[in-house]
Amino acid sequence: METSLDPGPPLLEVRGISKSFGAVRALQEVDFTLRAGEIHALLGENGAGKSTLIKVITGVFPRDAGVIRLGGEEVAPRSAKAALQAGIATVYQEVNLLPNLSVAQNLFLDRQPMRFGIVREGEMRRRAKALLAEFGLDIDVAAPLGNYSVAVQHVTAIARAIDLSARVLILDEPTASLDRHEVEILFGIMRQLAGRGIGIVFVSHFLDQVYEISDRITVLRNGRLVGERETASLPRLELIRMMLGRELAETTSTRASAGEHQAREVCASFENYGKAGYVAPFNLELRHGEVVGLAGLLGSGRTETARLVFGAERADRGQARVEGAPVRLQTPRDGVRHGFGYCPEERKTDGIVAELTVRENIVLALQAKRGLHRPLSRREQDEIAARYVRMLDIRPPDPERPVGLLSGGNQQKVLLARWLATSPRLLVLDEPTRGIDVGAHAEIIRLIRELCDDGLALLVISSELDEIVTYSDRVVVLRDRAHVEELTGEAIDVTNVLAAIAADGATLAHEGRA
Amino acid sequence: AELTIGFSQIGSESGWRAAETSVSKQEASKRKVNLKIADAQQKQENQIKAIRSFIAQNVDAIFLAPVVSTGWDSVLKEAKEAKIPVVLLDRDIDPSGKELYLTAVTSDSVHEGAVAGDWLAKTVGGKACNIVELQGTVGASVAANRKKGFDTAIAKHANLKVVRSQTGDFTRAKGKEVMESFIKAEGGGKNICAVYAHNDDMMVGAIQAMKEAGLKPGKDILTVSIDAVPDIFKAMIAGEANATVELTPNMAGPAFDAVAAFKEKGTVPPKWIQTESRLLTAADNPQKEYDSKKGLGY
Amino acid sequence: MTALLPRRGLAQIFALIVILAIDRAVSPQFFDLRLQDGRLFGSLIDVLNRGTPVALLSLGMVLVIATRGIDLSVGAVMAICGAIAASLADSHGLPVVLAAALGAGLVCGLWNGFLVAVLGMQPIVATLILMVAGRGIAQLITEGRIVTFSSPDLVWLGNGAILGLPVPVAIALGMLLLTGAVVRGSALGLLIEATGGNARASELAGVGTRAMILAVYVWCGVCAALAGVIAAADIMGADANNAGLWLELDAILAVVIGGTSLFGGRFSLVLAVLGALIIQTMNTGILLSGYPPEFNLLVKAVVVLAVLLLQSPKLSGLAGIATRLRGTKP
Amino acid sequence: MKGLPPVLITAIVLVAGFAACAAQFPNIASTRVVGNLLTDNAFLGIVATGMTFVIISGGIDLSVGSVIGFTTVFVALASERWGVPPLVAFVAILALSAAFGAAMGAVIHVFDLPPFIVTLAGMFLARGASFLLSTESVPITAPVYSTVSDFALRMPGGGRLTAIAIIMLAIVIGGALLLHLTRFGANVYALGGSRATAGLMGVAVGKMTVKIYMLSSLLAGLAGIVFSFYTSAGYSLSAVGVELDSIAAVVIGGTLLTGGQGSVIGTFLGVLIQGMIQTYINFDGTLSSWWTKIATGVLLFAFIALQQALVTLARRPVAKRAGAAS
Ligand SMILES: Nc1ncnc2c1ncn2[C@@H]1O[C@H](COP(=O)(O)OP(=O)(O)OP(=O)(O)O)[C@@H](O)[C@H]1O
Ligand SMILES: Nc1ncnc2c1ncn2[C@@H]1O[C@H](COP(=O)(O)OP(=O)(O)OP(=O)(O)O)[C@@H](O)[C@H]1O
Ligand SMILES: [Mg+2]
Ligand SMILES: [Mg+2]
Repeated sequence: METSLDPGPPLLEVRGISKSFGAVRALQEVDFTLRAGEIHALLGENGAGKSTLIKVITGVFPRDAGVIRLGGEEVAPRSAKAALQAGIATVYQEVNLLPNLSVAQNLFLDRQPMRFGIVREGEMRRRAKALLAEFGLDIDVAAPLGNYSVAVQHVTAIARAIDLSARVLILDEPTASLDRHEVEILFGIMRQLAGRGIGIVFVSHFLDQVYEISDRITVLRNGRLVGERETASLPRLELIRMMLGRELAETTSTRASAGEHQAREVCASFENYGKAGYVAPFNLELRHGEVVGLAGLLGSGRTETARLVFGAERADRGQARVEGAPVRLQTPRDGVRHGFGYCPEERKTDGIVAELTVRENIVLALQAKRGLHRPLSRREQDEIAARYVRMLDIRPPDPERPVGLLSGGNQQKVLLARWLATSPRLLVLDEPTRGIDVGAHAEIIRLIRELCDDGLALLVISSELDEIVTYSDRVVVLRDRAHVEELTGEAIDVTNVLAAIAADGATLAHEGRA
Repeated sequence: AELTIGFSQIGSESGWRAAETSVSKQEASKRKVNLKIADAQQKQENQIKAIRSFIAQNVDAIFLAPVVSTGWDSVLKEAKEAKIPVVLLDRDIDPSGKELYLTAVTSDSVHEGAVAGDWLAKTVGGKACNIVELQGTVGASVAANRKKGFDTAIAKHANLKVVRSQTGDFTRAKGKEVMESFIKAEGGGKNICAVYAHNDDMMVGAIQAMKEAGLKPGKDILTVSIDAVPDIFKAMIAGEANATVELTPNMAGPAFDAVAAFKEKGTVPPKWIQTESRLLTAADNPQKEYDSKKGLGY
Repeated sequence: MTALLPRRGLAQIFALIVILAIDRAVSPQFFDLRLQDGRLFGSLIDVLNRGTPVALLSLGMVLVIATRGIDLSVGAVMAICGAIAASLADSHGLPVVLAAALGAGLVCGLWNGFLVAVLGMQPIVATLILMVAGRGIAQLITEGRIVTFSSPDLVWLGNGAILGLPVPVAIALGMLLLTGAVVRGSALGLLIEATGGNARASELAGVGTRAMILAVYVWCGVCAALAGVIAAADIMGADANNAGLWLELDAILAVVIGGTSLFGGRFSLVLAVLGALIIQTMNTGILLSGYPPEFNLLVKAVVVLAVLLLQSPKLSGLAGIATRLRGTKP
Repeated sequence: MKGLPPVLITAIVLVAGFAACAAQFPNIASTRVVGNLLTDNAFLGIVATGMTFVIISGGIDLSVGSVIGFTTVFVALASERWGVPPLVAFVAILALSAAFGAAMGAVIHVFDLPPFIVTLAGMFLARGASFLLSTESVPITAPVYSTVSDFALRMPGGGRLTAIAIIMLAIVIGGALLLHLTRFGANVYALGGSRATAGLMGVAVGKMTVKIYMLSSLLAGLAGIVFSFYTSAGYSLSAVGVELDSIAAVVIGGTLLTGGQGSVIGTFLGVLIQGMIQTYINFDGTLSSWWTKIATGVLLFAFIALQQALVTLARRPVAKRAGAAS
């Protein structure tokens, strides 16, 4: 991508920023420059300090050292409100909106259209609708935000920030829970804003997206600046080396052939399983040593399928079997007892217990499975925690750190560790690689393969079709809360999956199967 | 005709109060009065609500045991407008409301304190005496009055001095706890010559505290308290308590009679029907007193 | 042993020492101890002895609060169980009396737990119901009277001594050790903290969160029952009107002073009991000081605020000292 | 978020309860009883309105009962002993209580302390301060008082809509408007959703916290003035335990104690439900002290359980349609 040669004064200039949390030095003398009208990717491994840098810039965290200049003038925002007033709008990494407020209120909180000191509700809703329409979202903006999926919440957060951005827009992993279509829309809007001279900071672990949208790239590693490059002149492998500080081992797809997977033993099966108003009844067989991918658009019923399979939601029809024997899956406890594990997609609310340590989070499911009277001794806990911290490269490698203080990607790894520690027979992963850096991403995919080789059955949901296609032995495609298509063996590739997702009339016949 | 009378009772914060309620019921059934009791759980606002609902039900008379002396004017005016006579039981209200009620059947709590003080002065004679006082609930008018009466009575005697005074909230447990610390603070109890408690319950607790500290209540330390509940007579029998001032739980009896006379013959009773504040000591046959009070619901 | 006595106890211990020093200043004989009828006698012993009911309550309360709950009914449960114990004391042996009283506490706890865990009511209203009705039940048992008893066994529970220590203190100590052993010796502690920290996530991890919630309310009920029996034994009578009145607030205060968040999660039994002792040290100090009782509440308010400010993470000076101390530890 | 369905349910429960009571005691179905209900609960309605704001914002205020007590004593002493005209005393006490609330809010925010405990200390402080002022109850004789307490709009059927009842209704309506129609109100909900998130979204969390507790204390002060009209007296022990009554009213009214949801109208209905339970017990009049308490508890349970059941029923089909994560 060609950028203007005119240097101009930088829009946002950050010099020598340092920030420590107790003994953890999250940022050390980091410089960062954002020009007007550019889209600037901020990259790095999980825990590199990206989110921290953003929060320092917007005044959420006080900085230990360094200066921030906006349009050449030194600024020192001391709260998110001050940053907003200075013209910096931000979407933070975790969806940071209020589920109890209506969508419209979320979009216009603290800046509602007013008349005589009274909020003009109708006007606000109209504007909210218009704002969301730009993202192709047509929802009831008077309903509480919490009624909607993470994706909708994320889009709302982005829409709010975009509407607010006066000079600088910062997006911390905005695309993690969006599908292709929505990403396209977002990119369109970002380009439009950049065209108007707004500087955009974009954090993502999807390198394809980085190359598609960004003009320049700044890379952080372990809280230090590694370098700043023009995107166009930075080869992908070079970028990965900058981020990881080493070469990335290639992952190879070792998909089983169609014949092979028939031969494997069935680990769990679901016949005519479903719940009215939730997911249409489906048939699903999960075999030892096999990865089944669930593909579909947002809201197509993938999470719902996962929750039914695990027992987080009670089915009202059908029969579940484990190793051939009929079982009842009514609560998560039942699932855990039968050797199932489930990494939910909403890490913050359904996954981690923020206040507890990494160690405690890792042993939680194992302990729940063993029961009260068989506590894991402290030594056993330490061993388990140490093993997984090493295996999954959780950073910082301190098992006694409250998990809420870890970076998003590392929290995801802790969740994975929690279930691996229970030595499950079936693991259900809902968006396991969301927010995970390239290095760890490769690690997790490798891990998934290894687990399968050890006989584990896996049910994986991912919005990354490339990813699903890489590791799945079978792919089940969902649409409108029904299982509509199953692809196996050689039939699995991105084109076929996309076709199955998109096909409307063509595959309707399959629905009769469900 | 059978009378229906609404009684706004304070609550059941003490044994004495429970006895008053049960004696009122007994007296009512003796006279075939239909007595409606509303328990206010110690809250004035509940008493006002109760009176209002009695008015709404058009009862023949209202008995009120006011939790506090002020704040009754407007609700009693409503009762007056509705031509329902009101009788105060056990406690008086602020003088400004004199014309709003028919009569008040109460003891004089300042007088009670004075009776206790006079007894102590007489018993101690001329020797110096350090007194510790267990007050009732802070802010309660009875507590203030019993303190006032006692203080006035002993003020005449230079040898009597209240050295410590704390609230025991009218309860046994607090009475015991406070007495414990009084004993510690006054040289293991050696410097204390008498205890005055605003009610018997606190005194029963204090007696326990003295015994646990190795003191002999009633001998090493004199006791005087108010109410005359059965348990204080038990202590007197055991020689552990010296004196109490009686507050009769039968306030309703005279009140019923006054209302009946007023309703039937139009006799207007005196504004104040004062109950007797008898002093009872070990010399007054505590066993007999105990037996007569045992069944009254204390 | 960080599980039982976490590093964060410094502020509480400091507060206790300061208040003890103030007590010594207002009452010179504060630290005097002597043996009286085989029982230690002195203001310090009073602090322990009088602090026992709140300490027992806070042992149950801290677990409830750790699950993000609250139990307003403990005072009423004390009254119920004290009433039951007192009414049975003269006709039955101590084991029967205790079994009946503790059983009643357990039932009360089950009721609260049922409302919260099964019916999904908000803890504060769920327990408000028993707070209101429970005192009525207690008065129903005693018919509003103070039911006295003379059974020497039960009286011993209130006034006896073990190795010079008042029996109630020994019981509280025993309960602390028992609760500690149960909670930290099994996985209960971890699972309770997980439930309080994030109930949804814990449920999905296979933790029986309902069972946890039920269990803590039951335990809270049992602790309150024991406190009720001791309060009755102390005055040789059950005072249904006043036993445990407003003690729920003291128990909650003790738990919070002990550093447990009202939003659930991490808890500490030892610090909760320490919180109860801090409150009682202050109360005893007030009684010994000889100030008129009108000042009691003001003093209490000031002390509570001071103790809390001491713990506030925002008091950077102190936090700095704490981290430095922590940092020097190996 | 506006919590309309829960409010409707609370209203249904209230009407059903009223009908049941009236069926047993026909006298209850009179404007007189309705008027009494409003008058007797006027101060409670006012504090509960303030409490609603606090609870929706995720906090709690235990000091309100004591602030009422302090206010009555202050007003009584000012007009009777210190010779201050009542209106001046009102202004002074309102300013004082607002400052008191602001101070509590500031402590909560600045030192990051739990509101439960800060306001508990506030409760001790205000009650203790009123003891210092006077432990006796002080009758108020100022002419304003008799004028105000004699004022009433007659309703058909002998009922009286008193001045304090009108003040309460005005506060409830004003509170509802403030909560539902203004930016301040939206921010209150935002704080209850999550303080941290609200902060990230640009809400001035500290200022809001101060303002919310200030509002609550201010209304508690106003409730104290109303209480002093109600009783024409000042007494340091008045309104003990009112904090629990008002919290119960708020919660019965469908507001979540965890914050983020609720409404002032619901609270108002909650106040009436509580008042009705008491009216019923008073009309019955056969209950001893303990049965009164037990009956109050049982009725409280019945109302809450009924409400909970209705809410669950009302939610079910909605949840199915949206497939929302529960
Ligand atoms: N509030 C906090 N307290 C203590 N440590 C923190 C806090 N926030 C972040 N850290 C630490 O700072 C480091 C940088 O975290 P940060 O969230 O900035 O990483 P990141 O680059 O955004 O990672 P990810 O890609 O996983 O989101 C991590 O080691 C993290 O544990
Ligand atoms: N684009 C959208 N527009 C409107 N509503 C949506 C949209 N996407 C999701 N929803 C709502 O969110 C609900 C739940 O979606 P959910 O996240 O559970 O589905 P999913 O198939 O698991 O998708 P994913 O796992 O990709 O998030 C849907 O029922 C729908 O009501
Ligand atoms: Mg991040
Ligand atoms: Mg999903």
